[in-house]
Amino acid sequence: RTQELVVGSQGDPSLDPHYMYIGTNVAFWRHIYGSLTMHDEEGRIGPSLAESYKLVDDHTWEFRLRDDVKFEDGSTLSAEDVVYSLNRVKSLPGNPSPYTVRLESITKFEAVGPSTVRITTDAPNPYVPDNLSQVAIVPQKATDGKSTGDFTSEAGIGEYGPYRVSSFSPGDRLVLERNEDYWGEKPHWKRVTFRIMPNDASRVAALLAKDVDLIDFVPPSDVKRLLETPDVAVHDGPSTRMIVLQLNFRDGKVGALTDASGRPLEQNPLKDLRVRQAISKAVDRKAIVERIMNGAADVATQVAMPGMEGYDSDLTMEAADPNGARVLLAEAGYPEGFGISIACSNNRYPNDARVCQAVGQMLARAGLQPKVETQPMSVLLKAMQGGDFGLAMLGMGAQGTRPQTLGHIVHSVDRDAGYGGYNFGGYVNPALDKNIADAVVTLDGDQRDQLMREAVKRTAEEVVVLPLYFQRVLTASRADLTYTTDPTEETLTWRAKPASK
Amino acid sequence: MVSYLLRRLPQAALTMLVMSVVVFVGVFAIGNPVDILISPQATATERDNAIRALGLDLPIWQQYWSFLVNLFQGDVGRSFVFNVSALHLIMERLPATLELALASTLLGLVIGMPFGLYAGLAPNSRVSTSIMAGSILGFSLPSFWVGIVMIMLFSVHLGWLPSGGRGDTVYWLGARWSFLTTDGLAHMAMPVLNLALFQISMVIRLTRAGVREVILSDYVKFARAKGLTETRIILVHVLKNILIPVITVVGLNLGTVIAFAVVTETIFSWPGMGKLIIDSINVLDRPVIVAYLMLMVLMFVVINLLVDLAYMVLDPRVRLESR
Amino acid sequence: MATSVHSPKPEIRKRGEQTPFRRFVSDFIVSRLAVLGLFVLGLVVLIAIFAPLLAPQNPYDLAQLDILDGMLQPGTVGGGGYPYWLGTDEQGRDMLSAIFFGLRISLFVGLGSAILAFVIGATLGLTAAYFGGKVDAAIMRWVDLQLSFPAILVALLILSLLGRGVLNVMLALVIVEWAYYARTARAAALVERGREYIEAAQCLALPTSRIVYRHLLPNCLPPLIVIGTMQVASAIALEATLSFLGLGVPVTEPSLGLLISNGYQFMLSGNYWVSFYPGVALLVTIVAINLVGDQLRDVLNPRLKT
Amino acid sequence: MSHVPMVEILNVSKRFGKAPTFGDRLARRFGGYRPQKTVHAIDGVDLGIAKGQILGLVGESGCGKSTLGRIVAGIIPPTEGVVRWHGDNANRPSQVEVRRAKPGIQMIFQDPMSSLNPRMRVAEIVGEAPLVHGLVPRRDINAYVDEQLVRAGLDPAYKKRYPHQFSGGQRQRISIARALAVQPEFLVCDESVAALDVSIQAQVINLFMKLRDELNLTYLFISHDLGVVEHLSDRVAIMYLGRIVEEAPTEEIFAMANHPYTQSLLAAVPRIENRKSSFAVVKGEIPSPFSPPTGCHFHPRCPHAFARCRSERPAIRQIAASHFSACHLNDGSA
Amino acid sequence: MTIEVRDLSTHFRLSAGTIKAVDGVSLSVRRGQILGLVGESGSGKTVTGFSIMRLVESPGFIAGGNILFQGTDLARISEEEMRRLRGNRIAMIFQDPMMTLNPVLRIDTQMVETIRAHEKTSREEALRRARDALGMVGIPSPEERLKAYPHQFSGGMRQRVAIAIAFLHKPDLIIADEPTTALDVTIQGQILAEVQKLTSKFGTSLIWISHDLSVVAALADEIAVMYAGRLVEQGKVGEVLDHPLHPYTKGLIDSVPNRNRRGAALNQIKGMTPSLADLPEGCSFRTRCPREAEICKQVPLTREWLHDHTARCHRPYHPTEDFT
Ligand SMILES: Nc1ncnc2c1ncn2[C@@H]1O[C@H](COP(=O)(O)OP(=O)(O)OP(=O)(O)O)[C@@H](O)[C@H]1O
Ligand SMILES: Nc1ncnc2c1ncn2[C@@H]1O[C@H](COP(=O)(O)OP(=O)(O)OP(=O)(O)O)[C@@H](O)[C@H]1O
Ligand SMILES: [Mg+2]
Ligand SMILES: [Mg+2]
Repeated sequence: RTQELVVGSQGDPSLDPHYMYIGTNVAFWRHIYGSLTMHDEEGRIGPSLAESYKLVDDHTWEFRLRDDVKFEDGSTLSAEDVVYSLNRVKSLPGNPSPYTVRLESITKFEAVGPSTVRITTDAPNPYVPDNLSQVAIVPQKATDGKSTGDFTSEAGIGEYGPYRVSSFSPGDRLVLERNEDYWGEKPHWKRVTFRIMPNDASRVAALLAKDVDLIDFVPPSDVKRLLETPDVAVHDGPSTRMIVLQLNFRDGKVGALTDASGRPLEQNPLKDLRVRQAISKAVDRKAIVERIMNGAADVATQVAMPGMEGYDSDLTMEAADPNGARVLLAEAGYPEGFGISIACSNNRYPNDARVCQAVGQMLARAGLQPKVETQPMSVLLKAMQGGDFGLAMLGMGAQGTRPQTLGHIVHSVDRDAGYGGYNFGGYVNPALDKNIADAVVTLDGDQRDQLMREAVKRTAEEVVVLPLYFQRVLTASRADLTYTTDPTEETLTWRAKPASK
Repeated sequence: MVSYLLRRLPQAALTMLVMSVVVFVGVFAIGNPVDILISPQATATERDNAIRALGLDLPIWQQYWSFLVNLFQGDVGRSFVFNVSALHLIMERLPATLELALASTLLGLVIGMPFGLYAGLAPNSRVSTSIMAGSILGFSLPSFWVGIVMIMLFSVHLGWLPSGGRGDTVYWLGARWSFLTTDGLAHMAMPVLNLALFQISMVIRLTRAGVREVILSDYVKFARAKGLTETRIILVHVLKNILIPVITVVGLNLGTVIAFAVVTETIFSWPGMGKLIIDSINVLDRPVIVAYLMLMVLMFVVINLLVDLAYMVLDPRVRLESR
Repeated sequence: MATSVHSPKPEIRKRGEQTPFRRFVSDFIVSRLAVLGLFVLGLVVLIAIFAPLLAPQNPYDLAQLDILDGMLQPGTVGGGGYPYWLGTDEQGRDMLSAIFFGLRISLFVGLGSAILAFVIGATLGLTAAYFGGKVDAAIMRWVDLQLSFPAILVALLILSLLGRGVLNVMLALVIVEWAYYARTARAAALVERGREYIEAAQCLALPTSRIVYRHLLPNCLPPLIVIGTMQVASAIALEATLSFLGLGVPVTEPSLGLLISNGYQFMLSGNYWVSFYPGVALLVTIVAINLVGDQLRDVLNPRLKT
Repeated sequence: MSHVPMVEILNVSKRFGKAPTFGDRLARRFGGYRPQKTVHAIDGVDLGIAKGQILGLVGESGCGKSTLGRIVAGIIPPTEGVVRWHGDNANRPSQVEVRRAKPGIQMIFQDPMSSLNPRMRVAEIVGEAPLVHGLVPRRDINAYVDEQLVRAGLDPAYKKRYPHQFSGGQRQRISIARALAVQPEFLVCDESVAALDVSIQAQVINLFMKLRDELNLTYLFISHDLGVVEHLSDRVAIMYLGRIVEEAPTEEIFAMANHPYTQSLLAAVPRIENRKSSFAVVKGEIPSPFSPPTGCHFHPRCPHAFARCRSERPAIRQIAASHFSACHLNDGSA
Repeated sequence: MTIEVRDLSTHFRLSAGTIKAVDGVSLSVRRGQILGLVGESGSGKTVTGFSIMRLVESPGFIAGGNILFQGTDLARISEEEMRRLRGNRIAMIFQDPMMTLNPVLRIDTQMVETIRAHEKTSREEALRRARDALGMVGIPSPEERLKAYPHQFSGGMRQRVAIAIAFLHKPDLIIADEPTTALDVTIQGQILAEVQKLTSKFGTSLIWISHDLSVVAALADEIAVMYAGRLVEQGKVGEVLDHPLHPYTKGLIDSVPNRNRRGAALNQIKGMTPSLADLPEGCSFRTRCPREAEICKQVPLTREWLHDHTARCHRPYHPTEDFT
């Protein structure tokens, strides 16, 4: 058992590394395949399968591959495999959530030598190495012609990463054996079993019952209990996922914004900056973090967190002030407040419904008449698309070091460029749009950070969204294990090690 | 029998068809699965590609039509989430659910019948009152709550039973089963009990009601007049008559147990159909939902049929008429 | 010779028949347990009705809640200056008040959906049995369809089409539950309709609706009452399960089930009271309903009367 | 009697058994079909009952008496044939309409327990229909019910009770009271006195006769008790396995029974005058109606059966003035 | 004397009060004799039968009296001893042949279990005896019929199975509770003939409960008449039927249809059967009796008015009194 690790895992893996881009899937394929680049424990991007990479010109990146990456059949990783893999990402059939979003602006990739790959983008793209850390490279020989289903039924194809699949029963468990031919540092665990346990309480119970050694996605409410349990250790670290409240900016009557008697207001009050400021003032983020999240979150002062592009340490979040909020509301012409619905998911983020209620409380105290509506994500999304909300909760991660809120919520909807995908409130600010669009094509780091900072600041001044808090990654294990969490929320078992005594 | 089958089949087929229409329209009304699954930074093209890849770009009636066409070629569609045949996906998890449902039904009978018999034979005794009051617990507490309490008690505090999952399985008849290994049985214990609680109370109540009716009948009195021992009267004359309604209800309930194993499977991380369907509903994985529901209808029809057969075996009066 | 039937002897009359209600009451109070159940149920109903007067806090008014008072142990005095006898949940909701109000919703949802489902299910079941043939086949296939349709999907559909709300949850429960009544009613009615009293009623040219409701229905009642009392309980429990799956009543107006499923997540963290007390309240209510229901069934069944 | 028949049954047949369903038809096409069992409960029966007359219908158990009674009472429709009512050529559907207004034909059922709704009190059982049909105003219903109960020989003090609290005889009287309460002109009495004790039976029979005299009621009196039928009826019809085998005025049947079945029936009737006698036994069980014997249904048990009886159904024919019989033996003399 | 019942009382305790369904009944049957027990519905015939079998169920109970069966008092022995007698030395045939056989058990099961409940025999032996018993009561091809279920039998055949079961152990006493009431005359004839044959063959005593005087007349040696829980008259069949002492008995006989002129109103007993809970004091027949007098307000005692002919009446018809 000393060489074996059993993980209680929230996610249910897809063994085809190019199918269904969700965070938990990335963690699984990282165990059995690899990517050109890889982030370290702090989230900094560095080489992985690519020994090195460089910018050839504004539009061209060149990746040099390692020569010691051995496949099952004895052959080694070649540029052809990389090209094949990236092509496979683009052409995989029937994929509702393709990894192509990570190939943004890439127009061409070619093998320019046996171990050199050249990648061309249509605009300067500083994020290419970052993006490619999320794309799996698979051996062409082994996987060519295999369908997604084959990966499951054959329990893994052509694995060459730190582990190989030993057995897989969907919905139940994934058993991995250490790959003794792995090119990189060999992980400690000979055998890793992922037990699939989507229910939070079940994972915690399994750890307490010593059925598993490590669990991911610990519910914040159980952290206190786990900390008090002697033979359990909790490992936490920052996450790039921020919980924000999106505001509805749509013109005219909005069903979710009503007067005292429930009739939609003629004018959308949220278009008034003072109203938005009032709402932001009303929300006591500290209380939410402490009370609802049990301290397992960090108050967000802006849409970026320290270490991210655009983070401005001068920006602070003022303390909650319900009376100040009332004053602002009165100034804006709503001394009696107004009815506002807060739409939240109840099955997506930890404590999402509870946070929503707490926000409701706070708005009520500031004189508004909030209506808290919590729904499963599937239903919520439809409501949001229909603009049927006053405030709506969303969780936004980062793409590497780039805060996603800017591109997805703050930027106006531009489907063709992949902007504003979650901008359901219909916020439009051409200046901000330009600010954001300029930033992402700036190759120079400092300059880009400067532009991003401007965007972040404007977003805060305009109160385009209400940043609430950054989640923390919570993992718990037997007390005799150490574990370093990953800001991307990936559960990487080699980060778990027996504690040295 | 043949004619009975032939009579039921078209009805079943029609029901399945209606079901598929309802699900198609229903899921369509709830939302678009791509919006739930796809990453927000997907461009419009990517989104459109995904939608087209899943065939969701067509008008609903066309989607339904192609579903029907495929259905007649034996293809119920591929899961949006897993990109494998929905039927395959379900079949893979069917045994887990089946073994849970059957075991809990069995447990319901094994525990429920003796208690019910006792409660029916001595309706006014203190023990019977306790049995009846206790049986109320079986369906009054939400099963997720009972489940977590059981886990806390038996796994966390006492450490007797594993907290979840299926444990070791054995390959048999083309599927993996837990009940053939001791480890598997240990894993089954709690989910089965959790699921059986409702059944136990139901069987207790049914049995008691049956006993109280049968015990007053002339043939029981006649059996007494023949000088039979009370044991034989109860075990043969009374029990056999009670078995008829009990088997009917329990059998019909089996379908419900299977259909509603969702919660138990979630709590105990049991990789059955219930967990699959709830996940599929959450992400609107329509092919899986449709296939699952059609399978459920089919299963209900089959169970009805089996119940009818059991009825015929148990009740000779029915046997004659249907021949 | 004319038949000489004597007029009734006055002494037979004067011994005094009990009124039906008195007889019902005297039959009912035979079981002390049932009387206790009735008492408790009465209490619960009173609490539910007068919850706004009894509860120290209005747990549905967000402005009265304060998360700074969240997760307080039972007995702690909070910001409002009054003690939280049963503690608070993470929103700072007084559990005692929440239980009082939750009882209201749960009883309303449970009883309401059970009654509605009863009316619909029994009517369809009796219709199927009484008319037989194609009507029967159509209704029963519909029942099959309904029974194989998971409650969760029904709830999800209604949630997405009609939005969230107590009435919509009730609607979902009715849609889920009517089939049980229909199946039971039909099975019972098939037996009963073969009896000659139905033919007698037809021969008396009584209207069909009267035959179905006054003759057939009462005789199919015992199994329906059994199902009914169980369904009230399981409706309340199912509502809790829907809440557990995030499909129940609105979070800001928790029912007992929602309170339990909310507290469920604190079970492991030691804050037992958030789930425990609502659980006890639910249990007591359902046990009381069933004790009363069981006795009611026995009293209403003249065949079991001695 | 030469009245216009009040009720006339013309060539009525009743078959039980399900009509083939779609599945059956499909199955038949694939050769998987079993022939559906049908019961010829009634097989080509003609009868007429004049106003004020009592027709006794006698036969063994399962021969179709109740079924015939139900057809006459309009509870079930005949498979073939017509039931004429007051000489109208009205068939059932419109008959139902007629009965809506006033349930003129009433039936008193064979099984006194099963024919009473176990969940209704006697007062309701008797009083319901008169109220529904508006025969009695609501305020008078109590007295009316009492009157009916007394007329049927029941103590009105019982009316708050449920049927199961009565003995068999009392239950039968409740159903008589129920039938009479809607003031019918025609009564189908299906073994109405079979379950009664002799003393009560006498009362009920007297009651029936009194009602005929007073209300000019007409009866189809179904019984297997020849003694009662002899006493009460004007005419007697003897039924065997769905067919009428003999029909004649009462005196004639008892004096000169023609059909061998009637003869053996008469021989089997126990009489109070015969003490410690041995019993005349008709051999054989009653054949199953699912597979009735060919030809004359009675031939397997008939002491006089000959070849023709096995193959040919004897037609019912007149053998004397208003005496009809269906037996091949009569052909020689005719 | 096979059975001698002395002063038997069986009461039902109901919420409305206690009902004396059987009130001081004394009767006796000699070996091989047939006693006809007649009386109207609800007079307590069945309860008397069940009391002898000790099968009265709650809320009923035997309130007093002795039931001497071959010298043993059945009212005093243990339940297990009683069980061993039931179906073995004392058998009973119930009224409704449709309800007495368990619908879900085959005939052979129901017969074999009766044999094996009282005797240690092999199954084969028991089956053989069951088959013989079926043959004895005139069921054709008993071998195959054994495998049938009750519903596959006609009523007459079912009643014959019940009779065969009763005779399986050649009991000393059979109580037959209106076993032919539900049957047709021709079948009734067959069954009566069968029973007559068997009782005389085995020397079985028989209590034949009926309300049909004609049947009892043809079958029984002695007759006992019950009214409202009490035995009102007892004697030889001929004696009682030709010279009834009790006005109730006479009323019964007179109301038999074929003793009356056809079409004329039948002689009938006036009034109606009183509820057992509301019996008149003294003689319970008093209010319906044509011979009622002041003395009838006292409870009459059973008295032997003629040789072997008793009646419970203050003012019986004297046998010399003429009546038509
Ligand atoms: N609803 C029915 N379905 C099928 N068969 C029926 C039905 N009703 C009657 N029969 C059959 O028709 C035949 C005649 O039945 P019916 O009840 O008329 O006989 P009966 O002469 O009244 O007998 P009994 O003297 O026992 O009352 C029987 O064989 C019976 O099984
Ligand atoms: N289980 C019971 N509960 C209450 N009273 C009963 C019960 N069984 C019998 N009785 C009463 O006992 C009395 C005698 O009933 P019993 O059945 O012996 O009459 P019977 O002479 O056999 O009548 P029948 O000819 O109708 O069968 C009846 O008045 C009846 O009301
Ligand atoms: Mg009949
Ligand atoms: Mg009796």
